[in-house]
Amino acid sequence: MTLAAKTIEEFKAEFKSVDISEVPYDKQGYHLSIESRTGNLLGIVNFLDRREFYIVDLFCVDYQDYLELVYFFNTHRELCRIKVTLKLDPEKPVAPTISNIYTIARWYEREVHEFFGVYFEGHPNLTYLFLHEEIDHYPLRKKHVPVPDGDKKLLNSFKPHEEENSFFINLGPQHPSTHGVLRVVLKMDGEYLISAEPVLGYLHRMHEKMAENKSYMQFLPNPARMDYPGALLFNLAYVETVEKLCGIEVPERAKYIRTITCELNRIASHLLWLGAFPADLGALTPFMYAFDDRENILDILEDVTGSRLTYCYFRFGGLYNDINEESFVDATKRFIERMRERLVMYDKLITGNVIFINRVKNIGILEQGQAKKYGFSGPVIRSTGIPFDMRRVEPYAAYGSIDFEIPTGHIGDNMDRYMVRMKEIEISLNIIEEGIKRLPSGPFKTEKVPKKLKPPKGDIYNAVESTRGETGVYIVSDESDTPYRMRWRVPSYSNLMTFPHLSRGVLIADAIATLGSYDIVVPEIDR
Amino acid sequence: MARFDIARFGAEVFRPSPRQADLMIVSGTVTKKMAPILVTLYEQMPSPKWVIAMGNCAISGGPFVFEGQYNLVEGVDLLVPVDIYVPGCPPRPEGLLEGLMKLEEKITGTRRFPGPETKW
Amino acid sequence: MRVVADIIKGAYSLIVGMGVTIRAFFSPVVTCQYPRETVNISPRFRCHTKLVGDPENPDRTKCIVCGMCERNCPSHSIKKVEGEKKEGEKKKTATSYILDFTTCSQCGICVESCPVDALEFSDDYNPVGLKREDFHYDLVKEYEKRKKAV
Amino acid sequence: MIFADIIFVIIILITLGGALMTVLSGSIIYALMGLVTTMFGVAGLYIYLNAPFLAMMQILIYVGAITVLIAFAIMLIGPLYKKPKEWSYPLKFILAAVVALFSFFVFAKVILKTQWIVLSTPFAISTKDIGRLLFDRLTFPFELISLLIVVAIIGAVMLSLYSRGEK
Amino acid sequence: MCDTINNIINIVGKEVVRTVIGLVGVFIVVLGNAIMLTWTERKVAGHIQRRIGPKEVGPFGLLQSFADSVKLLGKELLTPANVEKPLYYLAPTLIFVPVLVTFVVIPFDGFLQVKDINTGILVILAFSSLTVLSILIGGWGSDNKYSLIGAVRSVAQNIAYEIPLLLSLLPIIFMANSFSLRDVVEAQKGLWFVVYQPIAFLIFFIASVAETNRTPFDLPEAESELVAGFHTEYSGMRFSLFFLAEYTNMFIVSAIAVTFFLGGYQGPILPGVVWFFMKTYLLVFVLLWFRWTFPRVRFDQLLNFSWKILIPVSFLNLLVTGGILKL
Amino acid sequence: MTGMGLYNSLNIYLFIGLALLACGILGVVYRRTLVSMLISIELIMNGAGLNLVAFNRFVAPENAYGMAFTLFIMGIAAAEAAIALAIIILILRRYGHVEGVKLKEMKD
Repeated sequence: MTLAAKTIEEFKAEFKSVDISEVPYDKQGYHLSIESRTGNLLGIVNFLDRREFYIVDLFCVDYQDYLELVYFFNTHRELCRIKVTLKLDPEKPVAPTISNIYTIARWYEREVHEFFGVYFEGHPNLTYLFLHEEIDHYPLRKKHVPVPDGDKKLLNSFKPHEEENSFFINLGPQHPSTHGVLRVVLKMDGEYLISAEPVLGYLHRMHEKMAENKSYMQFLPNPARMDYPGALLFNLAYVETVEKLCGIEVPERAKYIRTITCELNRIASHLLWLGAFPADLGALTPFMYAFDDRENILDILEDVTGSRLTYCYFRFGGLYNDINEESFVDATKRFIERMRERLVMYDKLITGNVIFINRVKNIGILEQGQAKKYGFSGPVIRSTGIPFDMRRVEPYAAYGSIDFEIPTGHIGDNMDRYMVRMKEIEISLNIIEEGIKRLPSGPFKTEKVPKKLKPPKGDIYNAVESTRGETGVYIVSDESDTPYRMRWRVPSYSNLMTFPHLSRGVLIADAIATLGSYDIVVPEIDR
Repeated sequence: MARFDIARFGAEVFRPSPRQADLMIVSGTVTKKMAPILVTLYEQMPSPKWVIAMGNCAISGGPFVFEGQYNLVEGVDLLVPVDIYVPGCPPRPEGLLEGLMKLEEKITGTRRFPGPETKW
Repeated sequence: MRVVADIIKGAYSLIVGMGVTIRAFFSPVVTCQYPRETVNISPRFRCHTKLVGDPENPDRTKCIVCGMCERNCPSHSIKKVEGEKKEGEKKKTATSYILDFTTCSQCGICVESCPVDALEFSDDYNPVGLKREDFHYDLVKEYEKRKKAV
Repeated sequence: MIFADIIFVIIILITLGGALMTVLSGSIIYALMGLVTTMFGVAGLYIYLNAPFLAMMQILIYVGAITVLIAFAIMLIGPLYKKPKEWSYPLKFILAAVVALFSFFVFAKVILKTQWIVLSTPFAISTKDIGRLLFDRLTFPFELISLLIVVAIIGAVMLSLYSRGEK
Repeated sequence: MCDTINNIINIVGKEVVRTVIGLVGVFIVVLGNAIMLTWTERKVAGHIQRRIGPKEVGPFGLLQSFADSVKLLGKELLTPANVEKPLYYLAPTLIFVPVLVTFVVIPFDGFLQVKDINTGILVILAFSSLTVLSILIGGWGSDNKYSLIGAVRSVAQNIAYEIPLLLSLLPIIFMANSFSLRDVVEAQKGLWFVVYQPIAFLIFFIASVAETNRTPFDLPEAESELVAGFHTEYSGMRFSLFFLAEYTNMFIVSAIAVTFFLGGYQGPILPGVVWFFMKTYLLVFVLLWFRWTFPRVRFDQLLNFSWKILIPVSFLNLLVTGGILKL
Repeated sequence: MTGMGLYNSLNIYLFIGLALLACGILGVVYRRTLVSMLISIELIMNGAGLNLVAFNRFVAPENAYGMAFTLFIMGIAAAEAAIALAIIILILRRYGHVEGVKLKEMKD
């Protein structure tokens, strides 16, 4: 009996009057759909919490007649994605908060509040997270809804100078170790942190709003700009979702090439992190070495895709163009060989270094229990010992036919996160090798893709494992050639939001090390 | 980066504080939330100072400009004076190096380095 | 005693690390000295687009001014694709094709959507300018310049 | 030599100026700077008194250790420098000044009244002599001082441990 | 002409003239050395990272740091609004005093020494602890929280590492039986002290890396944590003074290590000065090598290392040395 | 060329020491915070040391008792500073300020 079926049974026994329905997973990417009402939402969420479901995403869709809050849940043990919806009155949208059950919901709810004007009753700090003073309407609402005056004072509400006797430090937005424009407000006691509060939105580029203004085809370059170090993976997430939505088949060859290039991109992204993490700890040389290696990957990928960084290579139903097989395979094999040697070198230079070990070991410990509350994913969750990987859980592209190991850590400290990523580089090398061996010939693109995509009405959620974790795309289609609503579930967001928890009472140097170990990418968080 | 070693021109020294900077490279989208901070940063730099807008996002908002956008500054030159524009999304490293040389040309009036032949 | 062992182990790890860097110190550099030498740019490299000449008639480009690229461009970078029908020709000839490169994202959708393959990527890999307007390329004019140069 | 005289006067001015700055400045950090200046001045005077070893020790211990320690404490105390509250009531200042001046004049009178028997030919006392003296004749006080320092260190450590435990 | 010079010398006194000339020489050495060292650092960093480093300005990029200094001279002297002006202005100047004074007593060669003071070692120890004072007032005066934290770190670090530094030099004084640096060097005619005192040498070197605030102990200016630490608010010429002082300090600690442990100017065939500079630059190279290999230690680890390892070990070393020498 | 030989008279040193003492007393009485009182005490110690060395040099130059005692004073000053600062920080932690005037409960 699958988990989905079991959950239905248990659910029906507990909630007699609530609608729960099974949905075709192949078409929509989730198993169950629950329609809740304001009264019983908390009960349902509690029910899911007891069954070890973690919160994947929380967002809102504006259907003009009503606002729909969408909660996605899943478990780390077995794939069972549940969509819980809650309809709200667009004139006076008020919903109960679930933030005391799932901590990450605090930030998700703040986000929904600022973009849709939904109020959450009982939320501890319903202030703005992304936006700034000048925006006087709720941006993602379909109609122009002005922000009431009472809420305007919440915009940019974080004003440290009001608490006079505390020592505040603004880490960022242009601080060297925030890797982009992220701001973290630190409350300090000497060298120790009392609390840390991320402030986002310095790179908010309105991708979700943009999606509603562009055709499916025209949105193609955007995902690469969200996660620039792992551009192909985001590209893949988007392309796969649309393919699933429209029912487009992808040829085998394209699937394999997608897998190989994605893994190359994953290594490139991990190398970028491998450079930046020791640099946060003060060692600048590994940065250069990692970039040197990364340069090799960029060369290979440039030969294939034509760009160095923000690839826009995958197309609906295949690829932009075929690879130049001979030179590509050659270069990749050479790279694999080189990279294996370099990994030994990194072991000597970084992993074994006593200063490095002392800086990262037993610092920033994330426990397994928190995975549920925060919904973090990717190497961060694997470091806590949970072997959760979308490539395995929900195989896409050619991952279903390639066997690979999932590295896990033990205690979830910075060292584990480091080791998991290093191991992942190795495993990616294996996957690439395997993929090249099996690379089939054939067309690289299906012929039957219409010029103008008009997917059928409905919604779909699809996730891939990007370098930082579970990257999900949720699309609502209304049969036009532009998406009605597109939502991106980005891994860095939930990963970063564990930072306030981890940085309580630690030294500032440790906090920086922890921040570095997450491998956050700010454009991805801000979208 | 080791491949395109910018240190050859003596421009690699890493100074994290704007007080010690000569050149600001705006290398990404400038949002309205970031705009005042960017201006502050520029003002914190001691003159003579220069600005390079690197990448299409910084030059004009790039592909993120659309009807009804609410969070974008369409070009960093609306905030601070920009000396050199390096387009591309993203530009190649050569583009940035070329931008630095162009900046030198702008300051001194002569070009010290051989230009790579222009290809069409 | 464990402290002493730890110290010695730690010191050894430091020395190993220093060995790595000193080896790198004496190994050859990987730098490509850009203005004096250039890396090989991949033939697939995407910069701004350029118009392809008509192999039958070198005076005109392949462009037939259908407007597909203009419509499909995600960020509306392609403006003013205009043309006229010349005497004795079946199709329109482009007279103006303005590409605002500063909003381009080099995605290649225009190249893909062109029904006559009149567009391809140029390998101009290091464009730099002193003002924004430098990058509003008129591809027709550029084509003519290129033709003259050949 | 007039040269030496000029420098001597300068050193005296530095010393006294530093002392005044220490006492009269509005914020602690300036007081500390004044103290440093005074220390340097006194070190200069030691050199004039044929005691270069002492001068160096003065800089090493006073400037290098004690001042830095005090500075560290000031910084731990925190953003006190934001509110310079060093000036208390003028009445108190007058009182303090009276006390200081009174003691100054009393002792000045004592100094001027006493006929010191000054030996005109100074001996050169080398570092070796001091060392020998310390370990020959003054062994007991020397050991006492070391004991004192040890006790002070232990005391300081205990105090800080105590305060940490309380927190 | 000659007469006038002689007259002046007679009036002012030979010793004074000698000192003045020496000071001028020291100043030139300080500047030239700092410029040279910045170039070396960048070149070494470049090659360690498998790139070239400065190359385009002058032959081998030698003029790079010179050009940089000229640029820094030309920069606007910014004074941020809320700084404590006297302290802010004083700090960069003050940081140069100990640097210059220390140079006075270092014997570059048998005759090349500005002044041999018979308490030379004390001069070095006394003045080298003053660097921290200017860091402190600079960090304090800047009215910047990052600077303040940097300054506090610097002080704590300095207090902690001053002690092992001192303790590791004491055995040398025992062995040389003098406070004068020239005597110390002369005492190493046969065997260098590093052979007798390897532990003291290691302790001294580690402590001096910490005293000069170099990686892995560069906490006062840890750029990933504190932006630029104590000199965050400094720009232009004032910043370059801090910068020069850092490099000169590197040179000084290496020079002291050479004088005390590596035989100073002693060496066969070549003249003493050459030996001295060769040895010193070798040590400087090791410092650079450290910097481009290691990550930064954490604050509490840094202090623990000093208090729990270096100080007890150096005490032990001192005891053993005393015992062996006198029993 | 003979100068005034100012530096060869005992009284001038004694007066400098006295001035330091007076300044120290002024500071101790009038300064508010404990740290600045400590600084003032250091001034007094310096004055005493100066006097001792001066007497050593002018009155009893044949041996170095004065200098030795100045060294002792330095040691005591260091110990005293360490203890005093520890106490001051303790007070800070406990009362949140370091102003001498306000400390009335020290007896408890």
